[in-house]
Amino acid sequence: MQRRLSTWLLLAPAGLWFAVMLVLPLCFVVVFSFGERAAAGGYVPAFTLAQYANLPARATAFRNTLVLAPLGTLLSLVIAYPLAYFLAMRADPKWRTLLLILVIVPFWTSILIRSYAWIFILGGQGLPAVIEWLGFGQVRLINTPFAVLTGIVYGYLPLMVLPVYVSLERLDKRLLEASADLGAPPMRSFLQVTLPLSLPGVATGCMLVFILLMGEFLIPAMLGGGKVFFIGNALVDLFLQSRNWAFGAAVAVTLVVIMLVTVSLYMWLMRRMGGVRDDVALM
Amino acid sequence: MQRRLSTWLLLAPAGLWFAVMLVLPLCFVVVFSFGERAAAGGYVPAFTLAQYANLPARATAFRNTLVLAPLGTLLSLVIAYPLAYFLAMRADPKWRTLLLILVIVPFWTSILIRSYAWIFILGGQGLPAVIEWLGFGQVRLINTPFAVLTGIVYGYLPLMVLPVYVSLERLDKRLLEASADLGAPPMRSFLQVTLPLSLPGVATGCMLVFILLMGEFLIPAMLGGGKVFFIGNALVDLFLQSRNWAFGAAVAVTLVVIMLVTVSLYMWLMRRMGGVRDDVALM
Amino acid sequence: MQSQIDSGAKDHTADRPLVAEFRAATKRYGAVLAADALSFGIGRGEFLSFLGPSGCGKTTALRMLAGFDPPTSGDVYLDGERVTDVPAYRRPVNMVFQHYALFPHMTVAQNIGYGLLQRRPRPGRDEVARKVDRALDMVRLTGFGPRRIWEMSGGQQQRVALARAIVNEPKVLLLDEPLAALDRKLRREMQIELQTLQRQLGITFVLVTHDQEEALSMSDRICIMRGGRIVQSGSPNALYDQPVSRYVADFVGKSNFIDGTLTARTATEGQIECASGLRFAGRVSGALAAGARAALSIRPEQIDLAHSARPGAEPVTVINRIFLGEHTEYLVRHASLGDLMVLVARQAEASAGRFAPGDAGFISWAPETGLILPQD
Amino acid sequence: MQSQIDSGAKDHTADRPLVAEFRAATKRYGAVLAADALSFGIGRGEFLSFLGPSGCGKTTALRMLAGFDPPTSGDVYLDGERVTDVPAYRRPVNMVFQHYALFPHMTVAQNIGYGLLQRRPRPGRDEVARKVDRALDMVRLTGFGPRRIWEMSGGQQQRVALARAIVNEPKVLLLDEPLAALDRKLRREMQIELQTLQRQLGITFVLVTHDQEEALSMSDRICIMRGGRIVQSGSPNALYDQPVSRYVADFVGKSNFIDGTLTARTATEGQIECASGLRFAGRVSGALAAGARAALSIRPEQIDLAHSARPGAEPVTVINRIFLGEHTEYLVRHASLGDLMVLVARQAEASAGRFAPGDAGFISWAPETGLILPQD
Repeated sequence: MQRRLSTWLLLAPAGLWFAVMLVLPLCFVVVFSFGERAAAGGYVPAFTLAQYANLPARATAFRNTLVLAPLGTLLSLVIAYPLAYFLAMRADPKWRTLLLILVIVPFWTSILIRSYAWIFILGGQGLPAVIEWLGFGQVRLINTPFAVLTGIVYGYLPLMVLPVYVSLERLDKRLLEASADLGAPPMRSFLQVTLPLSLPGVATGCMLVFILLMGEFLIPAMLGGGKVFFIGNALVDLFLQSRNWAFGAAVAVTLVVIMLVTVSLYMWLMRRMGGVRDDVALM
Repeated sequence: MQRRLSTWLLLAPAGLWFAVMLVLPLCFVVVFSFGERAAAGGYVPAFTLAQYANLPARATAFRNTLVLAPLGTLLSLVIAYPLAYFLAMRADPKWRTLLLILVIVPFWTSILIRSYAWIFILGGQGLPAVIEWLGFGQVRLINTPFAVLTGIVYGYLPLMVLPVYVSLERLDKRLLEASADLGAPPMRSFLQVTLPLSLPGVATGCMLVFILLMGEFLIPAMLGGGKVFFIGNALVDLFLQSRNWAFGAAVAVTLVVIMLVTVSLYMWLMRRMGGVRDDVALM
Repeated sequence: MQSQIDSGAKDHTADRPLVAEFRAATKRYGAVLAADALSFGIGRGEFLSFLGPSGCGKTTALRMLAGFDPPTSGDVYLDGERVTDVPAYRRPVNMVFQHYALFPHMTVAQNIGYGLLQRRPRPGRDEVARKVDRALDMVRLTGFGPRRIWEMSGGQQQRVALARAIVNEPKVLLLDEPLAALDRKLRREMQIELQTLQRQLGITFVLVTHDQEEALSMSDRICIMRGGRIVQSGSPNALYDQPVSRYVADFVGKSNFIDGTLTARTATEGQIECASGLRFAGRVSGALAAGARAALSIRPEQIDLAHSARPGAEPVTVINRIFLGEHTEYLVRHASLGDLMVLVARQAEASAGRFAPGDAGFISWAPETGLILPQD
Repeated sequence: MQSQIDSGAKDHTADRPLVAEFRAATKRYGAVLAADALSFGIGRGEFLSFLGPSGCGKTTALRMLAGFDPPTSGDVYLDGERVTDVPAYRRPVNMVFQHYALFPHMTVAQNIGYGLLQRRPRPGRDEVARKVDRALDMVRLTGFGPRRIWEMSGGQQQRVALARAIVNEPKVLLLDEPLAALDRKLRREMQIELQTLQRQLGITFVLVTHDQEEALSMSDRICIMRGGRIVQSGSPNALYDQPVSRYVADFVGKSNFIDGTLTARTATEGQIECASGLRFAGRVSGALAAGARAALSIRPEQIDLAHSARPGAEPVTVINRIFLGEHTEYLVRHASLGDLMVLVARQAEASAGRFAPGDAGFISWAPETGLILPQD
């Protein structure tokens, strides 16, 4: 009896949480997406697919997001992998913790502060001024996709380094000895053993960065000016400024669907790679 | 020789990254914080402590942050622990993965979309209308600390659930059998075994949520209206709107110092609890 | 199948008052029958072992006794009282877990004192400290109280787990493969320590193991289990000398088996005929009828390996020789009987000369050392 | 200390051409001297074991041979060639790692074929497949090629690791505690398999282990190590019968030791006097001088335990009895000699009658079975 009661007491907040936190907001958004915009902004109940039909109006935001998010993820990976490799395999264990803290701490300070430094560096008086002074002519960096990519890589690198580091650090070092023992020189050992065994970490890192990038709006707003819009910026605009809730909801639903498809694909991939538990893969 | 070269090739990006990503921006901010505001906004080089002396001008933002961030962390923990406990100890393993996905997926959708639902729920036509209709008089929920706390708990709960879940899931279930075998009823087993052994997860979750809350600005902006300001909002204002870079930098430096102290305290605590490796504790 | 062949007065359960009893205790996990109507008693002060391969139900029996898994049907009695529905934390038994299950966030002394502090009324600090110290002395860990668990070696952790259980003076001490995680040398030492401790304390010990040497070396009585039932129970000597079936003979000690058909039998003797036509005499007991499929069991140390032929000896080729110090183990191959294991004592090998792989030899054994058993 | 007592023509390294050689190979890790000027050769086709406790330098020796850790000074030769600075991936030796170190992202066949595919020019697909299949046959895993590593049991993984090494036909096969992770029964089976395989392939096997039974049962020659040096090397029989020191006698087989002073000696015999004044005769060899501290070593199976006194027998009390099937192990206590272990064969116990803990008895042994050894 006592056992039953405590189970229910435990179940209650869990069930409530699931209902309030997940199902309710999603239902709201889905319902809204079939409605119409009120004349003064806001929402008027309706059942129309007009908002979805109107999606092409934000094609630029979708295109920017779907191009720059994967590209940013890839760039982060290319820079993060050697760093994680160095930390996990080459760095003196005495210094490893300190170096790891140095990688992570910036991630813990406001993205705002960090992005702002880049506005200055990439702005007219920063890097472009140096380039012009060196005689390479005039370039514009701020408010370009390049600036947004720089901000993205800078902001999300720690999120990529960590899972890759963990997968490399967990790699059984005797496998590399076994590979050498069987005749493989260091480079081939890396390609045949280290790299494939770090793929789960690579996948997790890419997933994490990609998912968060899909919802990003701060970096495009700060470093892209009005020129490089993401879906996140479209949502800010639609919900907060133009107050076209119904259209905003349609955009949001589309974004959620894209993400769910990506997550499913990732889960399926991790499962195929085998041996990785779902809850670990998710983190 | 070959080995040396590859080590250097690996070191180079790591070193560069540390310099560009961490040291440089921090230097910028520290230098700026000793400068002065240009008449038209921006920054004029100087060496003055005036900006730091001016900090009390933003006392409200500091006070709000330093009260609501710990409170929000605590509330998240209180709600997250039973949920994590249920998932790790009571949920059918068949459903566990699905439930875990349900906890995490909302975290992956834009915080904007999710917060917006709360503006509607807590706004005049939402919950307060229901309360009034029920005859409990008029209440205002939106633009209050309560609304901000609600948004915080809602947004950060998954981050709290995961580390607590992991620590509970890793707990050796035979320890509970041993405790029962030695005469402890379930409640005492929980207090004497489960709870102390899940503390590392609790500490990690609290740390994670607290650190991110310290830099939060979106939730206060959306659910607190102009009434409940965080340090993050002060930074947005100082850098983007009033363009008082020097004062903004001073506020940022103060924030970073507060965070570093908290992180150090946490690392020291984890080390004392013993057996937890630094890199794990950091994540 | 459930039969009891006991030898020696000390081994009889009937002599002791019962401290625990199973009455038709059955446990099902879904479709799996883990314990099949177990009915037997455990005598006070006895050292009893459940021996069998994994999945034979030995751990289920232990867990029903501890109170972790209530039986699906049937009852469990402790000290004459029905405890079938009494939860684990109210039973006066304690367990030494397979991987010790020590609390990692407590010191050695806190681990050992844990059980005492669960009692109501709560005993005084001094009393707990005194009892903990005495338990530490008993397992030869005097002064280790303030240590952390992870500072202790495997063998020391084992003894902490033991102390944590005995400090509560349980009616029955349950041991779930307590030595499995120790290496060979430590295991042997702990076997002696456990046996000595049991004699000192007079507590009933119930051991679960899949390691026959462990069961043979420590127990007063062994229950051989299979498929949730007790196949045979008795003293180590009795099981070794008079197994009731091929299964038991295979599990208790090493044995060679020659399969065939029982062609003739008297009350105590019989003859087995192999597929190849070879016939061997041996002792036979129980209900095995002439014409039944049977197996002749011969222990490796009963076989004599000689360089020259003798009447009744069979020719073999030596396949492998393993020097083990006090004796040498030979693997020999017979044309129709297959591979057989022969154990030659050091003195015997010294006088008869050794064999190398590939050598020819002749094996023989005294007919009364062969045992004809039912196939099962 | 470095001495070689060999017996039996097969055991002499001098008979075989050397396949590997250490010349004053020294390895330091910081302040730790892991290998102290090791100089010895390994004969082609030999089964050699390094035996010793952890930290004795046995693994260091193996790793210097494999090429993972170059010696700090001195040289390593393989097949007459100096390989001191040759990296592991260019040495014609292969290793079976302690926990197998199989590649988890590859199938069994891919694991086994890994070494073949590293060769330049790269061998053809068919050739690799054929060799992999042959290796699988050899370790009795025919048809297991497409399986994933985690689908294999511990014993099967052990055999995959073995196949992955032997498929490359190494000059020397190195085995680093290859059986440590297996349970007792599997370990015994694999010992026989390894021995048989080594005879079939004719490859030199070098085994590192801390388990004396493993070393005794498989090796042609054993090197007992201590503190980075080889204390004694020889055949299992030689080490068991003629240990050069108490350390070796204690490590190879079980033994009882009686400490005392050598009071008198001839070329082969001597007498030891204990602190209590008791005197015992025994064999003595080597440079031990009269007056030196020494220990008399008597193997447990050499001691006779009787119910009644005989001339020269010492009175003891039985402390513990462990029935082990083919023999029984008694722990007996002597007033001044302390605890001694006595191994009684089954037949002997059956005729002389058994002892229970607490019984009085008398122990004696033939003087020529006692061995007087240097204390060290």
